Amino acid sequence: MAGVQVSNVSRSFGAHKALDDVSIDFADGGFYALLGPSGSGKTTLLRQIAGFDFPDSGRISIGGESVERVPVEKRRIGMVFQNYALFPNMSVADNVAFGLSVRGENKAVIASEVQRALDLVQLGKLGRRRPHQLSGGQRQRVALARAIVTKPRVLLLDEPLGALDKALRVDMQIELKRIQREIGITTIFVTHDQEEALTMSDRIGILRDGRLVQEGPPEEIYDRPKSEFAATFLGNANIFRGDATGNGIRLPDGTAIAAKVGDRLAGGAKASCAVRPERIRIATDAVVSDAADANMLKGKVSKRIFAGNNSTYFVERAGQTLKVIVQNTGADRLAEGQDVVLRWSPESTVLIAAG
Amino acid sequence: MMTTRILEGLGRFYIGLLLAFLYLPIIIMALMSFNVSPFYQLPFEWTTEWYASLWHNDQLIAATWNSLEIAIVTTIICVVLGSAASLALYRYEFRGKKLLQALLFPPIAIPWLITGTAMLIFFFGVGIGRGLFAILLGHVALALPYVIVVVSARLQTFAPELEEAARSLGANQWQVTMRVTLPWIMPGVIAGGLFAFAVSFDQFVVSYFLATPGQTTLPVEIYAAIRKGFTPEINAVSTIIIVVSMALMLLTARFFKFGGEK
Amino acid sequence: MAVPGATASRSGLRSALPLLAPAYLWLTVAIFLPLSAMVFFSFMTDLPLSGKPWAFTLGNYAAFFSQSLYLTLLLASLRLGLEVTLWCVVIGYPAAYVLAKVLKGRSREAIFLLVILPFWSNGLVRIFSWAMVLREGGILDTALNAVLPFKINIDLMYSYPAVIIGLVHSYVPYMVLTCYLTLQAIDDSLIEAGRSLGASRLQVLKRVIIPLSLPGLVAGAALIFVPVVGSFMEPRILGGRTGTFYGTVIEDQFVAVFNWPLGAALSFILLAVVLVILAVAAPVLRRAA
Amino acid sequence: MRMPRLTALLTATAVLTTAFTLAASAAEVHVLNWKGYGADEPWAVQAFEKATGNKVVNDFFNSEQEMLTKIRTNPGLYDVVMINAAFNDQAMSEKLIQPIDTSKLPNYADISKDKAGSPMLDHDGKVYGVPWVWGLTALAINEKSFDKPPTSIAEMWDPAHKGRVIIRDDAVEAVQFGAIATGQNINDIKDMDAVKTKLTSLMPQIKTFWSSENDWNQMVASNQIDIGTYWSGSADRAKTHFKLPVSLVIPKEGAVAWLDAFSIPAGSKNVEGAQAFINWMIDPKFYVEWVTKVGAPVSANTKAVEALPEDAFNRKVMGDPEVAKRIQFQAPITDAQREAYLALWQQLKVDVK
Repeated sequence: MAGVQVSNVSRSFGAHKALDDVSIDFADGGFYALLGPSGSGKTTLLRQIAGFDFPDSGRISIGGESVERVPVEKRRIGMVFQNYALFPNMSVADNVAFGLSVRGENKAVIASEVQRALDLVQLGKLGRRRPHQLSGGQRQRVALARAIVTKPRVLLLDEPLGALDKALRVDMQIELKRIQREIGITTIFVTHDQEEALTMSDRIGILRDGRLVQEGPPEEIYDRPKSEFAATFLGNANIFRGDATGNGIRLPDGTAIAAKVGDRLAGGAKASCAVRPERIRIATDAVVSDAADANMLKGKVSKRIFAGNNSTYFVERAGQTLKVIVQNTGADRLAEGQDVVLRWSPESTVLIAAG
Repeated sequence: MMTTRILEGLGRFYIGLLLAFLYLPIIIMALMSFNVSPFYQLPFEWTTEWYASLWHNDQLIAATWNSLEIAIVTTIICVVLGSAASLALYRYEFRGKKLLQALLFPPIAIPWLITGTAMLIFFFGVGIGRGLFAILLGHVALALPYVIVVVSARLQTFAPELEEAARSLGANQWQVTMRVTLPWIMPGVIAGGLFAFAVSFDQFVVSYFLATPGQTTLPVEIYAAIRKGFTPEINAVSTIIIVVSMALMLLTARFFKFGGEK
Repeated sequence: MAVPGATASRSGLRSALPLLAPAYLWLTVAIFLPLSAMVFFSFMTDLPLSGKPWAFTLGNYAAFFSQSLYLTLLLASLRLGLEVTLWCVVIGYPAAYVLAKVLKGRSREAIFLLVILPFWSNGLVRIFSWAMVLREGGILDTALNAVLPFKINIDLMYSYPAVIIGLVHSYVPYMVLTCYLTLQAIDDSLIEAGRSLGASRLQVLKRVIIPLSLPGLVAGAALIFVPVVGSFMEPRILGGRTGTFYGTVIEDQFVAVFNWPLGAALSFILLAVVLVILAVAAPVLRRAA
Repeated sequence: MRMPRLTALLTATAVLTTAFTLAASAAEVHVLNWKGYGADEPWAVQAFEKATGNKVVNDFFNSEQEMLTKIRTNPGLYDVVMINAAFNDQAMSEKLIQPIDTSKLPNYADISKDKAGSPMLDHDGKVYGVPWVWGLTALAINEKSFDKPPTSIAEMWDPAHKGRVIIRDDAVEAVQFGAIATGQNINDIKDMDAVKTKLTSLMPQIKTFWSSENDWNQMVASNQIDIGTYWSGSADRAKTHFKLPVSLVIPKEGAVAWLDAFSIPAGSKNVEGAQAFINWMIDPKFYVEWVTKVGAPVSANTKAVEALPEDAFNRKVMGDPEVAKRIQFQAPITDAQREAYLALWQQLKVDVK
C-alpha cells in the first residue's frame, strides 16, 4: 500500500493541453474519485498514474518512489477498465492468474491466491467459466479480482460501473467499497457520475479542461464550492451574478444578497453567489417567518415537476430561472403561474469570485 | 514516452520496407516498358515504342477484350445468382441448409490447379469443350461463392422486422424484396460484384487450362508470351493493367469502406 | 439467423429452391461434377476420347507410389508451401500489427490500402516483374553495385530463393489482411490490462495478442499454403533448373505429355493432402467465426 | 443501380454473346509453330496475306510434346503445323495429320531428294510432311566469355563455367546430347547408364533450362551464361538480327541434326490455304529474305540454298562435307524410348533438389 503524489503534471497532445499543471495528493488507503465532464483530463490523469502515458513535465510518485518514467508493468498497480478488458481467450481463473503468472509465481501459490481473490468477489465457483458466459456484474467482479490479486500498491478504476444498469450499479458501489475497506488499498477512480463520486469516495477531485478545479472531501466540495463550475457540476446550484459588496453581492437590479459569514470579497469586483435548490424556501406571502432567512426574492412559478418525495419548482425572476426543491410534507402545492416569494439564509449562500 | 515513440518509428520504418518490397518490382517493370532494349538491357533509353506496337498486337488486344467481357458477364451472373441464393439461405429454414453453406467452400479452398484440370477433363469429356464459354462457366463457379459469402454477411446486419414492417404496410413479397431488402444489401451486392470481377479478370490458372488458341484471356496470353519469348510489350500491357486496376480499386475504396460495409 | 414467419422446414425448402437452384446447379456443373470426373478419370488407362481402348486401372496411383519422383516432388511442394507460409507470417504479421495497433487515423487507412492494393494487380505480372529485378545484370544487381564500393554479384534469378521471394510477394497481402482484421478486433484495453498486471510488451504479445489473433493467422496460412502447394507458374518463371515441383509436373501431364489420367491421379492426391490440412485447420477457423 | 449503367451492362452482355458465336470466319490459315520461327515474321505474313487473300493466325508451342497435345485437343482448329520429322510418325499414327497433295505445291519439286524422300515423312507412298528447313542442335557460345571458340563438347563440363551453362528443357534432346557426349549413336543408345552419369555431372553446371529462343537470347544479353546447346538457325538469328555476341560451335564429337517439316492437321478447314502457305514457306524468295533479315537454319529447298551468297554460313559451313560427317540426324523414337527418356530427364531435374 502506498499513497500517490502527483506534482505539477502537464501533458499535451499536439496543441491540446490534456493536463495543465495538476497537483494532487492521494493519501495512503484513501478512496478518491476524479470527477469531470468528458475531455476534462480525468482519464488522462489516471493513465499517467497507471503509466500508460508519461507526463511532459511534473512528477508522479507512488509510495514515495518517483515513477513518472517507469513503464506501466513495473509500477505495481491494479487497474479495472471501463469494459473490464477480460481476456476472452482465457477462463475466469486464468484471467485472474495472469498477473501472478507473468511474474513467474509458482503454480500452487497462484492457485490459492486466485481462489482467495475470487472468493473475495464472491465468484469462488466460477473459475472455469469463460468471460462471455458471465453477466455484466460478474465480469466486473472478475476484473476487480484480477486487479487486486497481485497486491498492487494502488488500485485504479476507469469508470468501472459505467456499463452496468442502475440497480446493479448501486449494489456494486457497496461491494466495491466493502472490498476496498477490507484490503485497505489506495483507490483512485474516474467517473462522470457525481452521485457515484459523492456516495463512494473519501475525497473528490474535480477536473475541467485539464486543470484541477477543486479537491477535498465530498461534503466540503458540495457545501463550499470554490467556483461556479464546481457548484454546478457537483449537484444543482442557483447562481446569482453581480458586484461584490464585501460579504455578499448586489444584483444588477439592486437587490442585495448576503453570503455566509467569513466569505469576503473586496467591493466592486465581479462576483457570484451559489445557492443549493433545497436550501431555498418558497411561499406565497412575504411574511418573514424566520429572521435567519435574510435573503429574499420575488418571482413567478413557471413550472413544477413532481417526483414523489419532492417537487422541483422553476421560478422566473428577472429573466433568470431559479430552481427550488421542496420536500413532500403533504402541504398544499403551488400552482404554475402563481406569484411567490423565495427566502434563504446567508449561511446557505457561497460567495464565489468571478473566474 | 520514449519506448513507444521508438517502437512507433520502427513500425513506420518496417511498413516502409514492406511497401518497398511490394512495389519495387512493379515499378521496375513499369520503367522497363519505357526502355529501348528488348532484352531489358541497361543503360536505360527512353521509348514509347512498346506501347505503340501494343496497338497493333491484335492477339493481345483481342485477349484483353475477352478478359473484360468475361469478367463483366461473370460479374452480372454472379451477382444475380449469388444474391438470390443468399436471400434464400437467409430467409428460409430447411434441412440440408448447413450442407449447402458448406458446399460454398470447395471452390474457394481447393487449389485452382486442381479445379482447373478437373474442369478441363469434364468439359472435354461431356462435349462442352474449351474456349470462352468454358472459361465463363469456370469463372462464374469460382466467383459465385465469394459473392454469396459477402452478400450473406451483409444480410446478417439486416433486421427482419423491416421486412415484417413492410408487409404490415401492405407490400407483397416481391415488393418487399425489391424496395426494402435489396436496397439494404446493395453495398454487399456491389462489394460481391467487385470481388467477382477481380476474381475473373485476374484468373489465370483455370483460364489457362480452358483456353484454346484464339479464345484466350489476357493472363493466359501473358503467360504464353513470358514462356515463349516476351518483349517489353508485355511490360507495357502489364503496366496498363496495373495502373487501371489500382485506380479502380482506389476509386471504389473512396466510395465504399473496405469490406463493403456502411 | 432470424426466421421471419417461422415457416415449416418443408415449405421452407420449396420456397427457397427457385432462388437456390440456379447457383447450385452452376456449381454442380462447373465444380462438383468435374471433381468427380477427375476421380473417375484417374482410374483409367487412357482417355476414352482419343479413340484408343481404355480400361480401369490403379496404375496411375501405383505410378505415384512406385516412383520416388512424384513423392519427392510432392514433399518439395509441401516444403515450399510451408516456407512461403512461414515467411508470410514473419513478414506479414508484424506489418498487420503495426497497422492495427501502432498507426492511427487516416494514415493507417491509407497505408492499409497501399499494402492491399498490389493484390488487385495480376499475379502473373507480379511474378514476371521479379524476373527483371532479380537477375544478374538486372536492377537489384546494377543498383547495389552502383551504390556499394566493392563488386558483388547478386544473381538470385533461377533459384529456389527466387521462387520463394516471388511467392511471398504474391501472397503476403493475404496474411496482412487476415491478421489485420483479427488484430483490429482486439480491444486496446486488453493490451493495457495485460500491461497493468505487470506483463511486459513481449509477454502481452505472447499470451494475449497472438492467441487472440490466431484465427487470422490460421486463415491467412491456409489461404497461402493451399495455392502455393499447387503453384506451377511461379516456379516455372523464376525457378530455372530448380523450378520442378509437383504443380509443374501436373501441368505437364495436361499441357505437354497428354497423360490426363496420370494428371488426374496426381491432382487427386494433392486434393486429398490439401483436404487433410484444411481439416486440421478447421477447428481454429470455426472458433473465429 | 442507376438506369444508364444497367443498360450498358446489358449491352455488353449482348455484345459478348454475339462475340461467342462469331468464332472463326472464312479464309483463315491457323499456323502452329515455334515462336519467332519464320512463319510468324510480320513481313512474310503480310506478303502472303496480300498475295493469297488468306489471313494468317499464329499459335505457338513450347515443346514437341505440347505441339502434339495442342493438335490432339483442338481438332479442326489448325491448318498448318510445323513438326520435327522425328515426331511426324507419331502424329501420323495418331491420325492427327493428313496426306498432302504435293502437286498443289509448285516448290515441292525443288526439295532435295534425300529430304523429300525421307521415310520419316512419307508413309505408304503418301507425303505427310513437306521438308522445310534443317539444322543442328549444337553448341553456342557467349563470345564475351571466350578468347577463341572451344572445339569440344567437354567445354560444357569445365568447372570454369559452373552455373553458366544452359541446355533445353527437353528430354529427347538432352538424352541425345548425352549420347553424343559419350560417343554413342543418338538413334541407338546402347549405354543409357553412361548417358545418365554424364548428364548427372552436367546438372550442377547448369544455370537454367531454356525453352524458347528468347530465353537464350536474354541470358546472353544479360551476360548470365557462357555456353549451351542451341539451334543453328537460332544462333544465326541471335547474331544477325539481335546483334548479340553469339556464335555457333559444331563440336568435334558431333551434333544432333533435325529436319523440320510442315504438315496439315487431319481436321483442317482450309486445306487450300494450308497448301498455299506451305508453298510460300518453301519458296526461295521467302528463304533468302528470312536469312538476310532475321537469320535461319538451312533450307531443304536446294534452289533456296543456292540463292544464298557463296560465303553464307548456311551454305559454306552447313554444306561442308566435313561437317556433314560429324552430324547425326534424329530418327523417330518409340513410345517406350520416349517414356524412358522422359523418366530419366524428370529424375535428373528432381535430383537437383
